[in-house]
Amino acid sequence: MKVKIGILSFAHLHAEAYVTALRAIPEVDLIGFADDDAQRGERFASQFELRRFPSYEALLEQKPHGVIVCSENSRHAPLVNMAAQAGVHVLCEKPLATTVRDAEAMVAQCRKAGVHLMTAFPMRFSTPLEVVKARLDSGELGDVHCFNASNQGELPKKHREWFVDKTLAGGGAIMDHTVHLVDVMRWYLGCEAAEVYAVANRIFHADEVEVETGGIVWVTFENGVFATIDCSWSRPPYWPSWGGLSFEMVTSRGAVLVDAFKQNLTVFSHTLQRPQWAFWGSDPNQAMLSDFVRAIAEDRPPRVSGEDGLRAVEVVEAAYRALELGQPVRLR
Amino acid sequence: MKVKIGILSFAHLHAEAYVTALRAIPEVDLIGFADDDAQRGERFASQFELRRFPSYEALLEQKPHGVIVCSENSRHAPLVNMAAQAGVHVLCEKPLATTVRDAEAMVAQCRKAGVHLMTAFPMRFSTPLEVVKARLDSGELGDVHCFNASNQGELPKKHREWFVDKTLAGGGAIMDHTVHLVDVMRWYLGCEAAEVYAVANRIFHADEVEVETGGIVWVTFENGVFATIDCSWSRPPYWPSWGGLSFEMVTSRGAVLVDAFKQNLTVFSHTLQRPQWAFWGSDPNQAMLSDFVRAIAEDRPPRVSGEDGLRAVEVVEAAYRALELGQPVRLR
Amino acid sequence: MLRVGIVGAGSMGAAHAAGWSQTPAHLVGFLTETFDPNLPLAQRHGATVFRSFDELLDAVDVVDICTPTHLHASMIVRAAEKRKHVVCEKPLALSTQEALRAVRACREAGVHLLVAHVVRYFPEYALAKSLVDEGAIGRVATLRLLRGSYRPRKPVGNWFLDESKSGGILMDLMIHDMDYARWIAGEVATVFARKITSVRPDSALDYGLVVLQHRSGAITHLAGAWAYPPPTFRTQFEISGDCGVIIHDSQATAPIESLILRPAGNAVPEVGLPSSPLAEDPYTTEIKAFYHTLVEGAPSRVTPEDGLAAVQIAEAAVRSAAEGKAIHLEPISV
Amino acid sequence: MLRVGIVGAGSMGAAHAAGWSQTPAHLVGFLTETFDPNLPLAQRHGATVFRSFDELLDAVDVVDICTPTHLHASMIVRAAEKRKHVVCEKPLALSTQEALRAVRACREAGVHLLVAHVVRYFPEYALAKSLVDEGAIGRVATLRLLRGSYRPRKPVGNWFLDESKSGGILMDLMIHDMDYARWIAGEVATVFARKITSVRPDSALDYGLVVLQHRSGAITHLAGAWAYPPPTFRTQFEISGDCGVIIHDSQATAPIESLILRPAGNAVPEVGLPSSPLAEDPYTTEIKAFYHTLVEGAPSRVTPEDGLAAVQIAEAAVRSAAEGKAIHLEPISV
Repeated sequence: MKVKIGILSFAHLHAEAYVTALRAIPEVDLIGFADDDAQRGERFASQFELRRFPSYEALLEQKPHGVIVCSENSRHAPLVNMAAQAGVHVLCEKPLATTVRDAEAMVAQCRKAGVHLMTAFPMRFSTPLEVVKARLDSGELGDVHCFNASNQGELPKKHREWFVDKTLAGGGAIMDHTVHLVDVMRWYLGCEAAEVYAVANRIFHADEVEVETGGIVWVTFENGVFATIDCSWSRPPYWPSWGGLSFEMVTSRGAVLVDAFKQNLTVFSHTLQRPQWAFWGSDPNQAMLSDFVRAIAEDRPPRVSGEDGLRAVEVVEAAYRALELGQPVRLR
Repeated sequence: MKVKIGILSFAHLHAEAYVTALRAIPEVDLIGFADDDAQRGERFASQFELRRFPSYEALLEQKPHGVIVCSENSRHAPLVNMAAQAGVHVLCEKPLATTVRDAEAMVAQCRKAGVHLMTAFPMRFSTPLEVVKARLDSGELGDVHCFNASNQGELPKKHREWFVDKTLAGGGAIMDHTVHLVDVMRWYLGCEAAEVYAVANRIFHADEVEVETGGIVWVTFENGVFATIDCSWSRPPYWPSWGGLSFEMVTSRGAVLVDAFKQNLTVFSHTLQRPQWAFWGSDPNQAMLSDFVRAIAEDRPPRVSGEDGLRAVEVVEAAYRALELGQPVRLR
Repeated sequence: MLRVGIVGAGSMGAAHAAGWSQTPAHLVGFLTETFDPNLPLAQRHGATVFRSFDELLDAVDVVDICTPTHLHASMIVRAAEKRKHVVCEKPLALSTQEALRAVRACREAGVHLLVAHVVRYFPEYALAKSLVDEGAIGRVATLRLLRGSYRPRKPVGNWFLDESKSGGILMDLMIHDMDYARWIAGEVATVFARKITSVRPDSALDYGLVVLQHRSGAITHLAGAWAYPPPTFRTQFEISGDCGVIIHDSQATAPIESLILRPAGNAVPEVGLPSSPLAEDPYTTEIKAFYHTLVEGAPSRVTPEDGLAAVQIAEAAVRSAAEGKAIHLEPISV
Repeated sequence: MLRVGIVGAGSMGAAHAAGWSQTPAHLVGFLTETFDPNLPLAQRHGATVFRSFDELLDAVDVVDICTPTHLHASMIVRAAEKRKHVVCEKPLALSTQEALRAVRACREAGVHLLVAHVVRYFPEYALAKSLVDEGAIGRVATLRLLRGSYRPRKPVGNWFLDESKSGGILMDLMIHDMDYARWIAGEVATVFARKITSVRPDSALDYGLVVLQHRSGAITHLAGAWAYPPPTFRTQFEISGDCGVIIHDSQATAPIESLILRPAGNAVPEVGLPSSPLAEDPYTTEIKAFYHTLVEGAPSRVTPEDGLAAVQIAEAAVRSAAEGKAIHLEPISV
């Protein structure tokens, strides 16, 4: 059986990588995409030689098995709900939503409609992170005590202007770079966040954007494990890559340092006149999309749920509340 | 007692670093310099606010205790001999000479005149290299079996045009980047080179220079220890530093990896738009100059001799002969 | 369905078996030096254990040879006689002459000969190759490659240390990078080599240095170590062209670093193997590619001539280290 | 000639003694908790061993206090009473109040109080500070600092593990980087901290995380580990400004890497110490600088107020970790 997949919106740059990744999966029939931005739609239709439907509704009328929602963060909710009503499984770009209320509604709608809602957390499919998770589960590493984590990056504005628009993105660096690591920690610990604290500033790119560009989010889990997440857009535009995701996990037996994007060649070229990192590790996006497609084909839930996305949004919302209060906020 | 020091020629860029280093030594009286290139002389006289003598002879008439010869490689010999005849101790930039004949004459002249001839091999004063030498001498590392060594760098032309002029420099990458490591190995082993082989090419900067720009020099020592030295000018102009010097030393008990210039901060700045290494390790040039000055003050030989310089030149000359023959050349 | 038999059940036999299990091929069985009807590897793969090479050949379409190197050539020739396709661990043979015999036998029999130069299937090496081919660094001038580990161990009869069986460090370990260097910078004209055990035959560790001059003018510097404390395994390369440089260092790019106190007493593997976490083991990537060549005739990344040329370079290195001379290579006509 | 006496003969006493021996000062003698007339450190320096603090004070111009932290403040006050200059190991005291008492006593007595925040004298840290001051990376936005080692050991009475004596990991280890962060990014407004032993008092290892908000708007993230296998000691920092980034990693920039088999059984030092090879030990650089301040009145890189402010930050971190709240700092008027 071919699994029919469509893409709703190319607002998020990941849509581009997803097209390539989907085309590498033999069982996928990529039926096309729709985008409410006509200019953007035309550009990608021609760049990828991909069928463009005149509207999201028109795409959904084709009865795809699944869709991937790549709209702006605050526009995930209507598209996910539309897909759910059409009885179509959904993989939704992270963060699942910009508010807990939206995220809860999306989870509820999909449950009611009986469709899978998967949150795009590719780090669950990062081979190094999977290896460490297996070692942790085997008991080899002892019990986790804390995380010192970092998901720094460049200013995403250079890819898409809306990433730094508070209304469309839902916030700045905290909204952009907190959820991946929160999800990794929940996955590793099998435990929920209990308390959140955060600090932020706007010194990087202060003249270009109005959202926070630097920040640290603290998370304490129900089992007492505590963590910091550096979510700053602190990498300059001439950094050798877009940024990275790494953490030190301290356990009862020592520490493990994990870097999801360290498998790189360093390439110096006359063209660029500076070093660049060329990643040769296994592509987590590819594995994530395969899981979404196989989950549909095998009629089983994907390895990441909508609830996983919701839990991460809860932490982000609490982080913004903590910023206002200047003190930790309890979640549960 | 103040030790009076003069500099003969600013042809070699190291002269600039030496001025700063000499001024940091309290017992030094830096009397000035002479240079046969009037334009260059004027520039550095004003840049360093340093007295410029109208001729080498005029400087030597001031009876300095020591001089530092920083002329072009092929012009070391006449200046060293002039200083020796004036009864002045000499620190001579490396390579000591471009031919074994010149180097032998320089060593003989200085011996006859009763003045010290020190070759500028700062790696003998590199703290990491000294630490490894001490561990080796303690027996902790076992017996040395071989070296895999590298002294790669950028094209030196950007500093001084003569570095790539066969007549003035005496050759290309092999002449420039072989002697430091040959000297380090002789120092570590207490043993002389017995056989030399070399390969070279001219692919880097092929359109800019006529000397070899890439090469590997093989050295086998009398005790059977063998070594390769990568002397290539292979670092592009946007490399984070000028180049480096490093080696793997394999012994009867394993291996030690040594990098003389690894103690760096990595600095990314908007100004340069690429990373640069800022060295914070101890300055070997400073320690080398201190030894030269103290050797004069204490009336003892410096820690590196003219003969050390000569032995390294022998290897370089043999390397060029091996290039012609396509087979190893025996030295002794 | 393609039927495969594996000869040899050491670390390579096991790695290839894992690869075949990811293809539609049927892994029929194994042959080992001493017959063991309960061979664990065979049981793991639900495969049979053969009593003789001919018995295995009769039951398969493809034989995958993972035996000590000195046995490769005659097994390949025998397989070709029986019109069976061959996958063979590197080195193809211990000498150019033997390798040539194997290549010719397969060509005459019209069977595939796929030499397992697995480095070409490691993603870091494959990526660098495509960058070079795209012109990212211009014309290659110097190439530095390092592959370092500890001396291979075997519970019994450590054939790696018997140079008449393995060819020693230059032939067994460093042939990986000789093949890669030739893939990157083209045919080799001259070889110069030294290794510790040529100077000190009783040394408990070994380290080889080899320099190749390519016909293109490029120079390759190769270092190979059986000298590091177990379980160290590291690889490095630096490809410098007239328009840029590509750098790899397995240690600097390891995505997991353990600072765990008193780690559980992990057994050290017999042979040091690369281990950067990947979704697909490069041995599996290689065997999958070989499978496609076998069933669809897709061109292989490694040709029989590549396997032969690598042996020629390694053999010259062995001779250079023994005789102390530079060895000039002549083109071989297959 | 300046006469110096050292109180305490642990690793810091020894490091300071080595520093004083590189200055023209006369190292008169030592005082230790238990009187030992044959104290090896004293013998090595040809120095005497005193029986009481007052006896030492009467014989010197400068007292160098290298005792456990809880003893610092009262010793400083006593030294000031006797009009003796003071060099004191970090932390200046266990509490802001005690530190303030020490600072005021020295000011009133007109004696120098030199707090040994040695990190300011490590060349990598000092270079980064000058680069920031030169504007190389613009305005500092985020600062990440890590200092990690194993739990300090002591043959007897391990005062490091007694938080009433050392202040624990936040006060003893992490104060180094708190001082450095303040040097780089200015006064601190808010402190938030967590550490393992606050959550799990019985833990055999510890790790602290601290975040500072500076009045400038900059954010500092500090990590401190007493959690790694001995003899690990590593430091890292990353200073990001709106016009660039400065990065340091002690491990990635170690100029010597040993792959020696079965290294000779080196004893693990009691306290993990940085060890990148340098011509001059940073403790010596520090003591030489203090010497110049003492004899020539040259301004010191570390003022008494710096020592005090570091204690205030560390004390707030201890409180934050205990109470689970962000702590806001008030400017102290000395």
